[in-house]
Amino acid sequence: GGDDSSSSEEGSSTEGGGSDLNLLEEGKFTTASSGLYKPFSFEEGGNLDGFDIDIGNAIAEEMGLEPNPVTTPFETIIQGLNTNRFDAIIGSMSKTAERAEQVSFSDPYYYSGGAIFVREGTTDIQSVEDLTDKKIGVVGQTTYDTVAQEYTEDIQYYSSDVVALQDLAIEGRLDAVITADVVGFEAQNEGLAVEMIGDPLWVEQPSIAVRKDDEALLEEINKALDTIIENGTYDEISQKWFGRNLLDIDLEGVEVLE
Amino acid sequence: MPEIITTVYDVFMRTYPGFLEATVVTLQLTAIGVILGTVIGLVFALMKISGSKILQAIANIYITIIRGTPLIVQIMFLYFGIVELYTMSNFWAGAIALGVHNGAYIAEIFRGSIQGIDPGQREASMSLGMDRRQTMSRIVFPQALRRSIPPLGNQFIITLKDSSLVYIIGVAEIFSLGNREAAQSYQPFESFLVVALYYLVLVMIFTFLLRLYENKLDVDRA
Amino acid sequence: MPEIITTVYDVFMRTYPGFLEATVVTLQLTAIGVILGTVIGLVFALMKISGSKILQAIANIYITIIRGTPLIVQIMFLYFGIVELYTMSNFWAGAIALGVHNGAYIAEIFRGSIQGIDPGQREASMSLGMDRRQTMSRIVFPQALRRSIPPLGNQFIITLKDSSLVYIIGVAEIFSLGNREAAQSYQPFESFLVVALYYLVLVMIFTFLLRLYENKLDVDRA
Amino acid sequence: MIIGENIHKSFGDLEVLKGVDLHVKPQEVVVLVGVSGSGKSTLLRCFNFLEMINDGKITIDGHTVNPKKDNLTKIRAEVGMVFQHFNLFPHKTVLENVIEAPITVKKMKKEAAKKLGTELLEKVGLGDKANVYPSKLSGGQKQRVAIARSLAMQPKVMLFDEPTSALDPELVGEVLQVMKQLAEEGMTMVVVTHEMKFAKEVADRIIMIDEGKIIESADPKNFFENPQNERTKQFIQLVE
Amino acid sequence: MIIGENIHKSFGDLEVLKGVDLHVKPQEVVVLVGVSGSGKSTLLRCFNFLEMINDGKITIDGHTVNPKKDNLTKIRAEVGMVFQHFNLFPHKTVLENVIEAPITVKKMKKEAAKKLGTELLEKVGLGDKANVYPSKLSGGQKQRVAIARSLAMQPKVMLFDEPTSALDPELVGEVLQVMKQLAEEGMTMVVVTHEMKFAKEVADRIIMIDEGKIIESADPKNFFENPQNERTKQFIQLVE
Ligand SMILES: Nc1ncnc2c1ncn2[C@@H]1O[C@H](COP(=O)(O)OP(=O)(O)OP(=O)(O)O)[C@@H](O)[C@H]1O
Ligand SMILES: Nc1ncnc2c1ncn2[C@@H]1O[C@H](COP(=O)(O)OP(=O)(O)OP(=O)(O)O)[C@@H](O)[C@H]1O
Ligand SMILES: [Mg+2]
Ligand SMILES: [Mg+2]
Repeated sequence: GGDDSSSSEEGSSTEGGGSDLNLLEEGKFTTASSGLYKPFSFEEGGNLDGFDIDIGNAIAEEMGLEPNPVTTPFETIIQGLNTNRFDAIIGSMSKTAERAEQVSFSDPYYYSGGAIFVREGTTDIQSVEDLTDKKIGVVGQTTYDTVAQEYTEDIQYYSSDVVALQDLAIEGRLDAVITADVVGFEAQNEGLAVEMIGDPLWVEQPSIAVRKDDEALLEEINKALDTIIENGTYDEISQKWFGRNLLDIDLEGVEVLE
Repeated sequence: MPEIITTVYDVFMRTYPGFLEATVVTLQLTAIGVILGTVIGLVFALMKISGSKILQAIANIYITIIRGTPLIVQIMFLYFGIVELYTMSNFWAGAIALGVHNGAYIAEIFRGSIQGIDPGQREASMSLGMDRRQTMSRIVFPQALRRSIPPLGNQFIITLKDSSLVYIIGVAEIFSLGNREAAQSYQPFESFLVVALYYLVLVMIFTFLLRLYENKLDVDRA
Repeated sequence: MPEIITTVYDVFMRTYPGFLEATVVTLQLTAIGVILGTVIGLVFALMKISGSKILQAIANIYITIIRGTPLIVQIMFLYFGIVELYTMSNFWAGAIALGVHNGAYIAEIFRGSIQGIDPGQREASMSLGMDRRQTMSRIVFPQALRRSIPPLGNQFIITLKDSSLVYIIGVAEIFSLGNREAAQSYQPFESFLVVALYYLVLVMIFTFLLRLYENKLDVDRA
Repeated sequence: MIIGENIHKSFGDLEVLKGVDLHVKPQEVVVLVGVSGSGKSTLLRCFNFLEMINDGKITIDGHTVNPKKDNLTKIRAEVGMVFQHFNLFPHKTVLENVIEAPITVKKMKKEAAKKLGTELLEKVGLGDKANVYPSKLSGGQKQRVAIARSLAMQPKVMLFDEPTSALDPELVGEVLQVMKQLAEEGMTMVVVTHEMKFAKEVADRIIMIDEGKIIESADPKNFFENPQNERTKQFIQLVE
Repeated sequence: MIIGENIHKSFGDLEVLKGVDLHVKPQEVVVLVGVSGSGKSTLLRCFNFLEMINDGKITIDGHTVNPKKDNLTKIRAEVGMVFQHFNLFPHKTVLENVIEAPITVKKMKKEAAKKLGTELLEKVGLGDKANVYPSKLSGGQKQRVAIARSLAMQPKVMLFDEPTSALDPELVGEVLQVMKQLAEEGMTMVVVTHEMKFAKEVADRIIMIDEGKIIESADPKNFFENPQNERTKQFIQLVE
């Protein structure tokens, strides 16, 4: 039985091994994203990749855990978390007051602007007010969904912002899509004929979400996040995907969505 | 046209490692769904022919509910609805949903096969002095089982296609992968064509095997 | 348990205005899907019994592809895949996908009904001097059509459930609404129960109407 | 009236008729007998062009039929056929069954057809069943309607393929009675039947088919009392 | 040997047997006749307890059966039954058909059962078909296997329900031959049949059932030459 005891000792001696963190699988940090949100999370030939995934990996490593990113539709991602399907959401979910009633959020791990996109050459939408009664495409249960509902009843729902943008590029389907500026820019890079209207309307704070009672885990995550921001890992990842540091933004004078 | 063939080929070549893994998941879901469904179906079929009014009523309610609601609703209900009772992984929730769903259809397959056996078989058996149990186990069941295999094979093929719906709870099967592929590559036409091809080939393979088996049965009996 | 009933009732009362609208959409999708499917099915059934090898081959390819791939893939392909050929709204893409899908199944219903007519009917008709066309239009078709109505009714019920899949392209039918309701109210159990109830009631109503019609047929013929 | 010469018919590799010669004279009643699978039905079906012969020729009322050139539809209308399983049209009433072909094929006026149909139904003893659907009839009644339906096209010859085999024994008589009456009125008839009593009473000639060939052809008396062929003898023993 | 007294049997509102009394003596051969629907099959099925009678009593070999208390399975095994449509077990070979019941019901050793089965198959002239599946047999052969299968349980009485009605006419003889042989060996038999020649030759008594009642019971000579009941006279005319 000597083997057994030595191996279990090894497990618990690992730094932050997570046995007190109420993890789904011992030693593994299981995190969810939609996988349909390029460039933050997407799958290529069966491999999950993107900014969110890299951040998750870095944080897991920092906590001494094996990263285990999974995907689940965004509409049901909070239900998934609260029904113990994974340990945390690292899926570009912005912190809002409403969501904060269901889950606990970490410090933001990037800032992004909520923006209106239209098909290239569209003239009748110049500002957010022009969205009134227009046909808007959004992903259900996003912050963009909430905004869209303020302006119109004619909303078409998608599981993926990227797909909504693809649909926007097709003549005759949608008038506008509300999504994150970076996601729209990525689509533009891919050759989609869409463009952003004006500046981002507001700034959101995508954060890592955990179950309300997982306070120890949240603390560990915040610690790990601080560490990777300080030691340059974060910057490396952000540069890799966007050529800039997403946290590097002047919050002076812009609306921050809560 | 040839350009499309090239791009489809490119997408196929680029994605096949992932798709092969997803195919394994699809086949696992299908197999578990059918096996579980067969067990459930057998139980409910026996309840339906049991003669007990209560058991019959239970079986009828089960079958009515399952056949009266879409599979996708059943999947969601099982995965998100009943978590307070029991929490399962998305793969198992999907497989069990497929099994529970199939159970109702397979119950009807078994019931149909059993009731489809010429009543003369039962009468001949009884008139020879065999009791109900012997008649069932030695005369009716063996014939009914044989008769059930083609529709069960068919149900397997239906399940293969139905398994695409568990993408909604995030199981990485063929359709779910194709969906992501379509979103990230900005090539929906090619991606869904590749997805369709995977299913078509799988369905054709199993249809072929089923035919082979049916022919063998025919030959055995001729 | 009583608590659950209360919360389900609450969710039902809170959501029914939206769900009634969604039910109309579901029924529209279903009706268009079946009508379109019937037209397509009739054409392909005629092709299959036409005797022309080419027409038969075309019909077989169509039927094999549609029956060999999941409906959800067909919906995605039609909506996102072929936009370069033709762009349609999500409602029409969904309805047409259902129609195209049904077409293959309904073609088999018609073909089965026609081939199920006792060859003796054709022979009696021919022996009286009627030509092929007269035999088809006056003797075989009227009987085949009548025989097709129960399986067509069944197909209607299948389509009612299948229409839940167009939620994936954002059509606001019952399931799609229920899905959003579940997510935003954080009451998945109650929401999906309500969704299941809507479908169950619809299916039971149409099953009842179908039975009524079948009984009427039986009485007419007895 | 109807002449078959050297009729050959195969289904795939199976040669069912191996050179049959059969001359049926006007007003003659010929009964065909033979064991199951000997080709009796096939022969009748060839005479009605429901099957196409592979070799030989068929002459109806002096006209040798060329299946490639002739309008078979018209020729079929001249040859009535009554089937073992009646094959009434279930979606039409008894009268509609009878008048269907006169109206669609002969373009007879509906009124005239109805008059003819009613007369024929009375002839077979079913005047009161005109507006009933076939499912309401007994087997014997169904077969009598089928005979009336066939007669409505005023055929030159009538073919009967085991018209009483599907009937309960007590219903056989009523159908044979109608057939007997037809024979007495001078209808040319070819009848496949196992009713030996009918054959003895009504047939002008009985023909035995065996493995696709005619092996015996004689008037009833000679057929039963003095069969030439060994197989005929066996057959008579079996069915008597 | 088998005695039915005042047998009543209804299906729902339809009273099919309205007080039938039938005493079959050991080694007696009784032929039952009657028009379709008169209740012949139902009577046989009551004797075999495939249907439960509503009133009256049935005595088999001196024992009056009480369906509530007796082991019906055992009683059924004592009464052999041969059906119109043979009802052979298609998933078993001819020999397996014959030895199934001796092995499962009588717990006979497989070797002994095989020996018995082979003997019985030889008796009905099918010794060479032991290992063939029923689908390979002609109708007449199937019915002979069914008889052998029934005999394998060594029943005290055998019931035949139109055993030759589903057969092509040339196959009827071989089955009747086997039945005749059984009768000669002294088997007690109740036979529903339309084969009047068989009835005349083999029956000790012919019984006419009409609308659920016995209306005539006589030896063949008297039955045919001197029927008492008007309905019997009609029936004889129809089937003769
Ligand atoms: N359409 C067909 N295709 C293939 N074989 C056929 C076809 N019709 C008949 N046969 C075969 O031809 C042979 C003769 O059949 P036919 O029906 O003429 O016999 P029959 O003398 O009428 O017999 P029965 O008394 O059973 O009606 C049989 O072996 C039968 O299986
Ligand atoms: N299981 C049943 N349920 C209801 N009615 C039945 C049942 N079995 C028989 N009958 C009815 O009982 C009557 C007598 O039937 P039975 O089969 O005994 O007649 P039969 O004399 O054998 O006639 P056949 O010569 O047609 O075989 C018929 O009217 C039949 O419809
Ligand atoms: Mg024939
Ligand atoms: Mg009977």
